[in-house]
Amino acid sequence: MNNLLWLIPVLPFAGFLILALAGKHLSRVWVALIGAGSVSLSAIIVPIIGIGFLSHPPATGNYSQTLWTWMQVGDFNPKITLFLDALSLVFVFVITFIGALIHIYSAGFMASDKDYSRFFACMNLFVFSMLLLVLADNLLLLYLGWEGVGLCSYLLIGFWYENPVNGYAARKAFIITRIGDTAMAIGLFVIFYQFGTLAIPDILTKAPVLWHQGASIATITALLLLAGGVGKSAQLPLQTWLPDAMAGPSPVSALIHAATMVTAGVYLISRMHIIFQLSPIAQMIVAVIGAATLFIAGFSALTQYDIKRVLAYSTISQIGYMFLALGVGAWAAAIFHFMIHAFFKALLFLAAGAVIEALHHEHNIFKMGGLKNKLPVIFWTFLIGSASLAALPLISAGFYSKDQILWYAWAAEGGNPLLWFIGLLGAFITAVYTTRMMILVFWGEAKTEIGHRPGKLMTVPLIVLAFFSLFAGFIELPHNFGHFRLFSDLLQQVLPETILKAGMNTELQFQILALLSTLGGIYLAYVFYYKQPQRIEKLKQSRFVMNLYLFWFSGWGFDKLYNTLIVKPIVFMANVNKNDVVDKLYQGVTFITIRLYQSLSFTQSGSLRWYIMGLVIGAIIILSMQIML
Amino acid sequence: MKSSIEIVMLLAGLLFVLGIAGVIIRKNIIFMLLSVEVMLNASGLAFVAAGSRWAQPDGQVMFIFILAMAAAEVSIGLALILQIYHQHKSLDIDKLKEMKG
Amino acid sequence: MILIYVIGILMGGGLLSLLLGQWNKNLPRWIALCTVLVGFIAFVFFWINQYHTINLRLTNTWMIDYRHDWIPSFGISFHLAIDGLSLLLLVLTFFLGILAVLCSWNDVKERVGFYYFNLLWILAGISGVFMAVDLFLFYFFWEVMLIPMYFLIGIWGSENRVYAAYKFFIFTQASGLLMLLAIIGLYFIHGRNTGVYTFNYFELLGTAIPPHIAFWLMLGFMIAFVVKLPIVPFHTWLPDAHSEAPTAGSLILAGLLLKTGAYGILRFVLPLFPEAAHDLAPWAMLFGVIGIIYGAILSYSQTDLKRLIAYTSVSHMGFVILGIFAFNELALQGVVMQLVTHAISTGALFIMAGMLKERLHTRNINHMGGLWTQMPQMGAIGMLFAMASLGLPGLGNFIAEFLILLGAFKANVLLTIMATIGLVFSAIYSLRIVQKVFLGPSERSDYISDFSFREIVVMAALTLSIVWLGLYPQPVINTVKLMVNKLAHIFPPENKNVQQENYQEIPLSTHKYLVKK
Amino acid sequence: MDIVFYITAFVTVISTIMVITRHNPVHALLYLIISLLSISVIFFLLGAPFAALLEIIIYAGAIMVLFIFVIMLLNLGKETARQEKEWLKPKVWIGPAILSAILFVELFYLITIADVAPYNLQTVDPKTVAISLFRPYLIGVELAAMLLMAGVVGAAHIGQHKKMILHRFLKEEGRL
Repeated sequence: MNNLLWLIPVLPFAGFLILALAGKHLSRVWVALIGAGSVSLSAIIVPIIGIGFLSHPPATGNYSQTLWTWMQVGDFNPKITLFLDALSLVFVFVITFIGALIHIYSAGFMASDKDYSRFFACMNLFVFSMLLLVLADNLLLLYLGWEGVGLCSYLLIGFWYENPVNGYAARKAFIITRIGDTAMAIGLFVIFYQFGTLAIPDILTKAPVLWHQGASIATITALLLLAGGVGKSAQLPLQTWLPDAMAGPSPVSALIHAATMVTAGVYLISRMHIIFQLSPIAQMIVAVIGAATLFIAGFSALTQYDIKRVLAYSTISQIGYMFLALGVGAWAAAIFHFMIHAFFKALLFLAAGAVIEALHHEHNIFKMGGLKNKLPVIFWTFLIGSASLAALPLISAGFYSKDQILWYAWAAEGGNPLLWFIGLLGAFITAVYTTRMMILVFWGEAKTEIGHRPGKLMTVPLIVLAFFSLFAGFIELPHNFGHFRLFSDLLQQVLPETILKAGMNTELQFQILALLSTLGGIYLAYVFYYKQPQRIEKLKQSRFVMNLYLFWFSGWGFDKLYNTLIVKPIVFMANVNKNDVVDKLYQGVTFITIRLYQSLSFTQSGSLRWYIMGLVIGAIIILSMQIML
Repeated sequence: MKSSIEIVMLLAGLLFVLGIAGVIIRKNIIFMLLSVEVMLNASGLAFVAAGSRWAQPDGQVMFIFILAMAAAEVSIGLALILQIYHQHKSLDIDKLKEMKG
Repeated sequence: MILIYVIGILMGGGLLSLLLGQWNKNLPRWIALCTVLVGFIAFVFFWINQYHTINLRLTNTWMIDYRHDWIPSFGISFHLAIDGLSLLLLVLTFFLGILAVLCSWNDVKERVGFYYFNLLWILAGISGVFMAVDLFLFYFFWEVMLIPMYFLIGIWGSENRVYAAYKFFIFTQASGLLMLLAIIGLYFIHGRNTGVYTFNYFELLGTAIPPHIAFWLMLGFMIAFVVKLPIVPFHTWLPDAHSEAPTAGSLILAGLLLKTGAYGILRFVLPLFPEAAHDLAPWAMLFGVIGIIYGAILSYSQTDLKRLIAYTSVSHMGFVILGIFAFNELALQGVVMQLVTHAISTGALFIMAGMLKERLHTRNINHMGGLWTQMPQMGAIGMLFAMASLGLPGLGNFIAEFLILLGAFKANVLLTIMATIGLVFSAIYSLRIVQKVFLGPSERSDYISDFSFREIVVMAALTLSIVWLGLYPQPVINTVKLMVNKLAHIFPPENKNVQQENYQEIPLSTHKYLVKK
Repeated sequence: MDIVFYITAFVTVISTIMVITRHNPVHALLYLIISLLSISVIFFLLGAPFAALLEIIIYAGAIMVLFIFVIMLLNLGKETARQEKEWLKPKVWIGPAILSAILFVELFYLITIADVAPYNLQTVDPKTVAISLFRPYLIGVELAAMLLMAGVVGAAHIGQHKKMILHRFLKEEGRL
C-alpha cells in the first residue's frame, strides 16, 4: 500500500496538467470528468492506504516514500519525500474526500461558466498543493505546498477576473499570507542552522535534545512558524484577507477558504508541536491569538449582510477555536475540530452557493427569505450545517468538537478561565449569528424570485456532507458521556496526549454552560430576528449601537488601520519616487556637464585672433610657472 | 671667434614675439601670413644657433625642414587667401567667423 | 579548441549575415539561428559528456584550457578556459541566444544584416567574457559585448533610444575603464613582485598586494561589475536601457549582460582579493539588501511594463550580491542558480512585454488590462513567470532565493531578515503585473491574437527550463559544485561563526545573536 | 661678439617691426625681405653658410615672390592701405602688444638666467649638412618631399576658381 502514496498527489496534478495544456480542446463533460475524477480517484486511494495503515501499523509509525532528492548542496539536502502518519492521514482524508465532493458539486455549479476547464485546472492544482503540504516530509517541501495553495487561492479568488475588485481581493489574500510565509521562511533558516536539516522527523527528534524547555530560541522559532500559520489561517493580526477572499466562486470558498487551506496553520503547528511544547510562551501566544480571533471574528460575523462574508468570519472564528485548542495543548481536539469544521463549513458554503445561484447571484441575506419550502434539500442541509456550526448539543458533530475545546480551554495544562470564558462567549455569538442567518435566509417572506434550482450533481455532495456533519462527531465522545476516543487514539501516535490540570473532574458543569450559551444564543437571535424584529429597529436608533455596528461590520477597523499605517505610506513613497531619486544624482552630473560645455563653447568664438591670444596667454602662464618654480 | 648663444636666442625670441604680435594685431590675412613667416624664421634662427653651438649639422637640417614646411604652408595659405578673397570680397579675418561654437 | 571555434563561428556568422544582409532580408536570421544553434548543441553535448566526470574531478576545476600567445612582450596571451560556472553560463548564453534570434524573427525589418551582426557579436563578446582567463583578453571581450549592444539599443530601440544607449554606454564604459586601471595596477604589482609581467589569471592569483592597494584595486573591479549587475545606486542605466531596447536586446541585457557582472565578481574579485572582499562583505551585503527593497518599491510604482520588469531585475540582482558576499557554499550555489533562473524568468517577462508591445503598441500597463480573455495562453504563461519572479516554490527562482537567503542567514542574520522581507515586495510587484495586464475588464474590442507557433516554441522552452530548475536543480548544482567549493574555501576561517561546519556549536552562537536582538 | 652681429640684429628687429606695422602690403613685404636677408647674414655669422644661402634663395627669393604674385592678383593697393589704417588703431593693438611684451620679458628672463659658457664658433659646411640629411634624416627628407607634394596638389586644387552659385538654396555648395 505504501507504494501507492505518490499517486495521491500525482493524480490531481495529472488532472491539472491535462486541463491546463489541453483544456481548450476538451468538451465540458471530459473536463468535469478529468477534474473531478482525478480527485475522486485520490479520494478512493486514501481509504485504501488508510485501512492498510490502521490495520497493519508500520513499525516506524509512518509511511514514507522518497521520490527523488530535490537538491543537494553541502549538508542541505531536502528530498521530495512523502510522509504519511496519523496526523497527515486525517488531513489527506479530509482534503481528498471533501475535495472530491466539492469537485463533483462544482461540475454542476460552474456548468454555465465560460472558463470551465481553467476552474478545474486550478482546483486540481490546489488539491495537489494541499496534499503536498500535508504529505511533505521536510519543511521545504511543505513550503512548496504552502505557497502552492497560496497561488491557487490567488488564482481562484480572482477567478472572475473581469471585475477588478476580485483581482484586488486575490492580491490582498496573496500578499497578506505572503507576509506570514516570509516569517515562516525565516523560521526555516533558524531551524536549519539549529538542526542542520529541514526534515520534520529529524527536527522533532533533535529539538528536545538540543533545546531545553523554555529556551528563547525555541520561542523565536515557534513564533516565526506561528506567523506563517497566522497568515495562512487568517488569524489575528493577518485575518483581513479572508472576508475579501469570498470574491471567488462558492466551491472555492468551501474548499480553500473554509475546509482545507486556511487550516494549514493548524496543521503546521500540530506538525511542529514539539517546538511549541518547548516554548510555553509561544504556546500561550497561540492560545491568545486564537481566543482573540474567535472573539473579534464572531462579532464581525454578527453584522455582515453578505451571506458568504458571514460564513467567512465564522471560519476565522472557528479556526480561532482550533488555535485556542492548540495553544492550550489540546492537540487532538484541535485536529478533531478541524475535521468536523471542514465538513460543516464546506457544507454551509456549498449550500450558500446553491442559494446564491438560485437567487440570481444575490449575496445579501436581507434580500433573501422564505426559502424553507422552495429549496427543501438546501434548507435541510443548511440547517444541519448551521446546527453543527452553532454546536447544537448532542445531535450535531460540532457540539462534540467544540465542547471538547471549551473544556480543555479551562482544564488543560495551558488552559485558563479567561480563555475559556472567551471561548464560551464565542460559542454564544456563533449561535446568535448562525440563527440570524438561518432565519433571514429561510424564514420570513420571499424577497427574491428563485431562478435556478440545483441539480443532482450539487445536491448529492450536500447530502453526503450533511451526513458527516451530523454523525462524524460520534467518533470522539466526552469523558463523561460514552468516553469514546477513536479519533484521539489515532492521533496519539503523533501528537501528545492532552494533560489535564489536577483535580478536574467536573466536565459536566462546563458542558451544561456550553449548552446553555448555545441555546441562549439561538433564543436571542430567534427573539430579535423572528419574533420581534422591531427591536432591531429600536436598537438602530442608538448612535452608539450604530457606531459599534459599523465598527464590527468593518472587521474591527483592521483594514483601515493597515491601510493608513502600512499600505498608504508605502504606496505614497513608491509613487513619489517613481522617477528614481538616485537617477536625479546622475542627471545632476549631466546637467553640470552640459552647463560647463555650454559656457566653454562660448570661448569657441570662431575668431582666429582670439585663439592666438589664448595661445599666447597659455604660453605666458606656462613660462611664468617655469620661472616661479 | 668666441661667441655667446644667449644673444642669438634673445634675438630669435624677440623676432618670434614680434611675429606673434603681428598675427594678433593685424586683421588682414596677408599680414597675418607674413607674421607667421616671421615666426617660422625666428624658430629657424633658434635651431641654427643651437646647431652652431654644438657644431653639429642637425640645426641646419631642422632649418631646412622648416623651410620646406614654410614653403608648403605658404603655397596652401596663399591659395586659400585667393579663394577667400573671391568668395567674400574681403580679407578681414573677423568676417570669417564661421566656426562659432 | 571548441571554445575558439565557438567564438569564431559567432563572429564569422555575424560578418556573414552583415554581408549577405545586403542581398537578402531573410538570410541573416537563418544564419544567426544556425550559428547559435551550433554553439548551443556543441556546449550541451560537451556538458553531457563532462557531466559524469564532473563529480570525479577533485582538484582541477578546469575542463578546457586553451592558450596561445598573443602579444608575448606584454605577457598577453589568448587564453581561454572554462570550468563548471563558465560552462553553465555558456549554455545559458546560447540558449538565450536562440531565443533572442527567434523573438526578433519578424520584429526587425530594417538593416536586418547589421542587426544580426550586432546580436551575434554581443553573444561572442559575452561568451568570450565567460571564457577568458587572461585579464587583458577579458577586458577586450568586455568591450566587445558593449559596443554592439550600444548599436542595438541606439538603432532598433523605441522612442527614447538614443538617450538610453548613451546612458548605457557611458555607465558601462566608465566603469569598465576603472577595471582596466585595476587590471593594469594588478599587472604591475605582480610584475614588480615576481619579475614576470603577465595578464594571466592563474599567475595573478595569489599575488601579494599591500592591503590598502588591494582594496582600491578590488574596488576598480568591483565597480565595473556592480554597475553591470547592477546594484543600487549604480542601477539607473538599467531601466532606461531595458525599456528602450528591442525585445532581443532586453532579453540579452537581462539574461546575459547582467550576469557578466556577477560572473566577474565570482571569477575575479573574490579569488584575486580575498581579504579585501572579506572586508567589503558587510557593506556589499547591505547594498544588496537596499537593492532588493529599493528595486522592488520602484518596480511597484512604474507604469511602463518594461521599466517595471527592469526594476525587478535590480531587486533580483540584490540577492546575487547578498549571496556572493555571504561566502558560503549554500549562498554561492544559490547565486549561480539565481543567475540562471533570473535570466530565464526575467527574459521570459521581457519577451512577453515585447509581444504585448507588438500587439498593443504600448508599454503602459494602464492601457492594458483584461487581456486574459483574448489571450489565455499568454495569460497563463505570464502568470507562471510572474510567480517565478516572486519566488514561488517549484520554480527555479525559489531554489535560488532560498539558497541565497539560507546561506546569507549564516553570515548575517539581520540583513537576511530584511532581504527576506523583500520577498513580500516581490509578491506585490509581480501580482501588479498580472493584475494590470491580464486581469480586470477588457479595454479593447479589437482582435488580439494569442501566441503564434514560433512564440509557443520560445515560451515552452523557457517554461520547461524554469520548472525543471525548480524541481530538479541538481545538474546545475553539481556542475558548479567544485568551483563553488573552491570559492567558499578561499576565505580565512578566522570567523568561527562563518566557517564552522559542526552544527553542535552553532546553536550557541546563533542563539546568542538572536537573544541580543 | 662681433659688432657686425649687433648691427644686423638691429636691422632685423627694425625691419620686422616695420613688417607688422605697415599699411601697404607691398611695403611690408619689402621690409620682410630685408629682415630675411639680415637673418641670412646672422646665419652666416653663426657658421651656417648653407642655411644662409637657402634663406636668401628660397625665402627671400621664392616664397616672397609668391606673396607678390598674390598681392598683384588681388590688386591690393591704396584702397587696402586705407583700410589697414582704419583697422590698425591703438585700441586694437595695445592689448596684444602688451601681451607680447610680457611674453618677451619672460623669454628674456629665461634665456638670460641660463648661464651658458661662451664657445668657439665652428663652421658647419654644406657637405656635413648634406650627409646628415641623407643619412640619419632620410626619412625626414622624404616626409618633407611628400609634404611639399601635398602642398603643390593642395594649392592647385584650392586655387581653382569656383563660380559662386547664386541660387539661394545652393549657395552653400559654391563655397569651399
